[in-house]
Amino acid sequence: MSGFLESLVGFAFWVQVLRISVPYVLAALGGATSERSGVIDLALEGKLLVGAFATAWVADLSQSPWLGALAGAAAGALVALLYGLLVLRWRANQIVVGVAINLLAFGLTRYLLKLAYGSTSSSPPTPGFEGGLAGNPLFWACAALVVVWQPLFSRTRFGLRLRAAGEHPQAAASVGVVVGRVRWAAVTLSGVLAGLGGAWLALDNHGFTAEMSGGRGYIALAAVIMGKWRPAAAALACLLFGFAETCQLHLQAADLGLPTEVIRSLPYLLTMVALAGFIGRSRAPAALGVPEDV
Amino acid sequence: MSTTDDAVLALSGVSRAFGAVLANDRVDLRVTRGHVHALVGENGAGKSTLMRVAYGELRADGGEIRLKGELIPRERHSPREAIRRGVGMVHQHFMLVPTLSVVENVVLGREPLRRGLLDLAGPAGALRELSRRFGLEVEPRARVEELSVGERQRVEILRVLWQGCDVLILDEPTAVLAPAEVRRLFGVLADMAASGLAVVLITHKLDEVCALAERVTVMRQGRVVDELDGRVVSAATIARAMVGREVLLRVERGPRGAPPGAATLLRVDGLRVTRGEGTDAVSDLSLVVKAGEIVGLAGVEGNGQRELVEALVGLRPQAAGSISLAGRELSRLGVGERLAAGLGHVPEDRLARGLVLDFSLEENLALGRQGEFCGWFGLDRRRLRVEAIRLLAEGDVRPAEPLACARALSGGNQQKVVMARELSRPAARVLLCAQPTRGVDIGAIEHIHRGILAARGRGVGVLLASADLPELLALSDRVLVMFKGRVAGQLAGAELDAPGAAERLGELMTGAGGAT
Amino acid sequence: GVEPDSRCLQKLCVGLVFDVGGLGDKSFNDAAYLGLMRAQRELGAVVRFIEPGDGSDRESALRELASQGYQLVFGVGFIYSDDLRKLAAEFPGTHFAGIDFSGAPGEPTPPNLAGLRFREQEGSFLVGAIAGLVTRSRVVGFVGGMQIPLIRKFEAGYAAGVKHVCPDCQVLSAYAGTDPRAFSDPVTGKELALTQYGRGADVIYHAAGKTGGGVFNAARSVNRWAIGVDSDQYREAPCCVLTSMVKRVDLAVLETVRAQAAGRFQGGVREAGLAEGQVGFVLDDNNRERLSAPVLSRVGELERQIIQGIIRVPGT
Amino acid sequence: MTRAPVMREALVLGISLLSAMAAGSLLILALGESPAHVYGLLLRSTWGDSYGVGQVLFKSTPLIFTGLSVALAFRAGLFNIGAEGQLMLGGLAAALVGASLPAGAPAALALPLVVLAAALAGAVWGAIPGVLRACFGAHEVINTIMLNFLAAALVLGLGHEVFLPETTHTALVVEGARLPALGLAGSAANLSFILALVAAAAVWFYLARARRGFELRAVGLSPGAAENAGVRVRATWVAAMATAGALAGLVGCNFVLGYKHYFEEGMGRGAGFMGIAVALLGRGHPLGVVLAALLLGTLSHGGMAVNALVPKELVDVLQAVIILAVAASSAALDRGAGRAGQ
Ligand SMILES: Nc1ncnc2c1ncn2[C@@H]1O[C@H](COP(=O)(O)OP(=O)(O)OP(=O)(O)O)[C@@H](O)[C@H]1O
Ligand SMILES: Nc1ncnc2c1ncn2[C@@H]1O[C@H](COP(=O)(O)OP(=O)(O)OP(=O)(O)O)[C@@H](O)[C@H]1O
Ligand SMILES: [Mg+2]
Ligand SMILES: [Mg+2]
Repeated sequence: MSGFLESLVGFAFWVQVLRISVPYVLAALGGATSERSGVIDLALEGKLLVGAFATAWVADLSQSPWLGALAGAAAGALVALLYGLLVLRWRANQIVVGVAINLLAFGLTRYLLKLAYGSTSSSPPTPGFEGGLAGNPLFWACAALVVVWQPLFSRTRFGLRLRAAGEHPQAAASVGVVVGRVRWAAVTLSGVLAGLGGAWLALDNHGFTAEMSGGRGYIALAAVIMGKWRPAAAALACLLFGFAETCQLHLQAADLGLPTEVIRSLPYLLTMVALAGFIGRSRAPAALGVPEDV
Repeated sequence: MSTTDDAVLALSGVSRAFGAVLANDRVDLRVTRGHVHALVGENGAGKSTLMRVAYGELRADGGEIRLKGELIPRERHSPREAIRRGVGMVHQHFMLVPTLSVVENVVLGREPLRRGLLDLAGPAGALRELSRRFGLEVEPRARVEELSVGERQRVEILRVLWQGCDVLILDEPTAVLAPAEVRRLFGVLADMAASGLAVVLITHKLDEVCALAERVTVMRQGRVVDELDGRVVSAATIARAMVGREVLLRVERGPRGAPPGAATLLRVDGLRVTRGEGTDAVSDLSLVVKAGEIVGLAGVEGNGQRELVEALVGLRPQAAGSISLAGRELSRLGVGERLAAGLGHVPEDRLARGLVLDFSLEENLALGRQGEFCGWFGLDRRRLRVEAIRLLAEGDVRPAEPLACARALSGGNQQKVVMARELSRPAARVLLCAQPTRGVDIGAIEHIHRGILAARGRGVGVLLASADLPELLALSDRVLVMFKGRVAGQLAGAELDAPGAAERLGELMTGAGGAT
Repeated sequence: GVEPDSRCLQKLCVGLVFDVGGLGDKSFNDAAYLGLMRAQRELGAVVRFIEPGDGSDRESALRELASQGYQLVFGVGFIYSDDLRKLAAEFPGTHFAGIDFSGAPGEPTPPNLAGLRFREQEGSFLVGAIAGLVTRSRVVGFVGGMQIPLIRKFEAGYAAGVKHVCPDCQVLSAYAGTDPRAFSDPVTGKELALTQYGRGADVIYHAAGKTGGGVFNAARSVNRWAIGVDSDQYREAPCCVLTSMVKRVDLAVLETVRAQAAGRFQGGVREAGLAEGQVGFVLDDNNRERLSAPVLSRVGELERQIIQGIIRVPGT
Repeated sequence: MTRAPVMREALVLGISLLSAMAAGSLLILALGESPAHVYGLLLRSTWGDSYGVGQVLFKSTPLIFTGLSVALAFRAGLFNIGAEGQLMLGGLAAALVGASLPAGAPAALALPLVVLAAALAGAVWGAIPGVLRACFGAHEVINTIMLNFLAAALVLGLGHEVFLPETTHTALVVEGARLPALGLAGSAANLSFILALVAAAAVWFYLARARRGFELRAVGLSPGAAENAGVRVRATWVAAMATAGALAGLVGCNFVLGYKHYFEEGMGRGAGFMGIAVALLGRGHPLGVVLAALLLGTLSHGGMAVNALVPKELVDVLQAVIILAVAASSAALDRGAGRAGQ
């Protein structure tokens, strides 16, 4: 236990919290954007996974982490495109499509892995950014995004229309806002951000591993809800998850005699407790999940 | 430019169908500057559809739309286009985003920018200026969800003014306003028309039409059936044109006052109901309703009428006081038990509370009575069907089709379904009726009023909350006026027939009555 | 329906059903695959592989192969034990073999079922001893995947090895999770390893499947030692892999096919360990200079003692 | 949902199957195999003989239960993404109770007990998000997902205590607590399939005929109107989630009581998520759920049979494509019908 407390005051501990939080934060910013426009974003998990695969693949081909990250963002956008086509264009149920896209990403990345590398488990080692957290451009990009995302919502034309589209699409439409276009933009942005989150996973890990998203998309979505759909607060919730996870890692090492299952479950319990009330009742965008009506 | 046409908005041969329903059938309409032009018709006649087509919100299936003489291609028309060409619309259901501020709502869609960011300060100033000029007080920075209905109405109009428009379309703007607010709104509209705007006004209140409009277009079943001169025509004439038959604008009723020796059915003592934030919506309120008595409840929206009715039904918790029905204490009971004990409720919000829109009519008619139709083998569909057919016929619901989806009905007919159900409860002894005719056409109003009076005749006690003063005056045996959660005064018996009764009520409603 | 495969009338047909990880896992399943492919090359056997979709596919995959007339059918993974028992009884004319078969050695099984077990704890003990001898900080680590009995076996052997040569060394151990995802989460693997390195560990042994990739990444970024598992994992991080604990599933498979081809297939549960040369650690040109002579001699002695039964390595 | 004409449903199914087959064909061609051959083999190995049929029924059974679970919750306006966790705990409970009974316990006593245990454990796990929703307004989608993670941890944590040494499964349940096989050529199909059909019939009756079912549907479509009609909305949410959980918990019957006779870590994994697909494919109607489960069960067993030709990932992809296609085409057709049918 004392060992645990020691590590808590260490610099390395907090660096680890940040590093663990990055993919959560990127995905959560995307999730907040999509959900504020009225589109449920359960597909975050799939976007992370596909983004990670594309990143590893392109980074491997080009031997450039930059191109890899770009490919990750593009792949995330591509998944978002499919998602948009299904739920915006064809108005399919957003929760069902979200779950199915995650299944699809799961199967497809393994399938492509097999085609590209003859393995269902992992890609060969690929280049990543070097020089630790401080030298990682994706980390700084993530930090910058956290700073600008809140004002993007509150101070820009796009943000105003985004909020209107998620709260009362008919009202937005009646003053000439093309709700479909706003939602397409939001969904695509979410794809790009979650794709970048996937890029982080692949680059930080120097390669793709099947199912490497490991439920992070769902946690990111929980963070969005905990943050009451506000980007800065959602990012904060992600840091909280990162903190809980880091604690969990260190508690295991500290060997408290607690069953690991209990320690492992901390973030999930935390989510449920948070949702149940200590953050106060959070109100979803009123038109969340409601397809736009003509 | 061959036309000598002075119409700013001209529709010719406009058609629009929803599936099999032809909502607009080759409609012609010309709106000219400097006039208030009324558009009337029964529920579902196609008024809103026509105006939404003109505004570009719905695409016409056929016909031509001209704005200021210029033909707008059907497929290019959109709200954005309409706004750009000076058409503004205030919708039947408010088109405001509740979580945004007033100014954000106003600029939405045409946001001015400064250095790439939203500029809200400029428009806020402009709004204050407009508020002052037209007497439409509202704080630009307030969030819309915190505003009263009247204030929201003002926001809608301010938005149109801020955008600047030549044609102003208002779809039932007065349905939720108090008389004083209506008067002020009409003043503004008259000013605007005088200054050269064209105003299109959709309403069900025919006396308003007569007071304000110079031209009246009457629609029935998707077509224009008559064009009248509003300055000379009477309400009865308009009503006849709308419905296609004589309509009794005033129902027959017996003498006022509860029957002698009538038992007290509903007794409320010291009732207190709080709003979410802890302020009192209803404080220390007491009232009684006797058998065979209609007690009217007047008040400006937001003075606790809604909360009172909801607390009586059990939809809202009460903080203090007692409610009893024929001597039985209801305070501790749930909604279901109160219904079983003999309450009936016609909710103010029929779409959210009164009906399950995706249920069939027969299922809707069983709502709240589901226990009665359940036997050993579950729901007795056959008995339910028989009952539904009877109720639909009695309630004059059209279509009287038990398997029709409630969503497919017009507003008036939806309300008739709710009425039919609540009046049909075998055990009902007190009927709580909130805004039973809001947004409902005169044909349906006539039927609903008859239903309420018939219930009174059977010895049912009725508590009737309505924003429509003529309705209260016509039906009630007694009218209580609520102000700030309390009963501010009451008019009974002959007082209600006295000339100026409406004015007296209006005074009480604004707290100027010197409550005792 | 399932028709018998006509080739199996003349030739030796061998079928193999993978563990859930499936083909391409770079570990256990791939080793079995390599063994059987070698059998195909060297013995001319007809081979067929099936990857089951979920747990309830296992039995029907085995059954499919058996009813197609395959003479020898492998199930890879302890999880096949019960299915193999059931099918061996149902198809007495077919030979079955289970890798990591669960059941004690000598436990009665049908004569047409061979249970092939490995004493991973012995190999783990040796790499534990290496870790205990190499460590300067006297802190070493273990990263497991999902917390199940099989993985505990690795942990127990490793810890015993460390303690045997360095009684006051500290063994940090951690698991990546509680569901099968824990075997495919390199991100968590990396963080776990970094945490242990951060607490002073300078050698980490993993038994975590794909999650181990993260351990190697961590080793690379702090430039400390890691120990691979199942097969030679040198190439995962050439800078930092001290050695790997290997488990020769390929050999076990190949030898069983050889026996079948020679008509001397034998049923019963067998355990192979150091003595049989089916577990051990990697020592080759890549890592020879990383292991000093005293270390190697000490470990060689331990190996002898284990083979002679002087040291009994705990499995739990 | 229920009254939609049969033709439209057939159309949805046709479109979805065709698009899934088209997508599948592309992937198969990418591997250099012949789609016709693969699909043919898939059909022959499933509906071609009684063993194949039995395996399809066996694979469909969990999907019927989870499909019903998701469909029922959906009718109450709730999304049950948690069938995955509920079925795990249901299976574990059935196994533990079944194993702790005295060896000679008569089936008449033991069977109802273990089936009840499965349902009860699922119900408890399902009720949690229901209660959180009712009392705190916490959204059930996130909570059920979190509870899936927690169920996995719980199963493993308990597993350390109750799994047999060196295995990830529990002890065998006693003879009396076992469900007999259907006797389809040694396939794993067992009486649970019949139990699933009974459950489907019960859910149908509940939704279409029972008073509580009527109230549940009202709550799902309009909580406000239901409340106004005297329905206790929150209680209905909790009850719906508990019932959904119980249905998912019954999945344990198939594997634990009817097949292996023990609970094994990983039992039924994936059936919960597929349940969402089944409910959607079956359009929320119990009969539709059964048919959809049979379809996906066919794919699931057939996928293994064609595994020599195509990797198993292909089946995952095909399943996802089917769900997407059904979701899209049913929404499009509903919209078309909504316009035409008023
Ligand atoms: N797959 C790989 N193949 C070859 N070299 C690699 C690979 N991965 C990392 N390296 C090299 O290893 C060194 C450290 O790797 P890494 O990028 O993980 O360090 P880091 O960024 O400092 O660590 P971290 O991001 O985990 O804090 C770098 O010099 C890098 O070039
Ligand atoms: N979005 C829609 N989908 C289907 N049918 C519609 C839609 N909007 C209107 N209708 C139908 O078109 C007809 C005309 O409706 P509309 O709203 O124009 O009537 P209205 O005259 O404005 O009635 P009210 O006085 O009740 O507002 C009605 O039968 C209505 O049910
Ligand atoms: Mg790095
Ligand atoms: Mg209208």
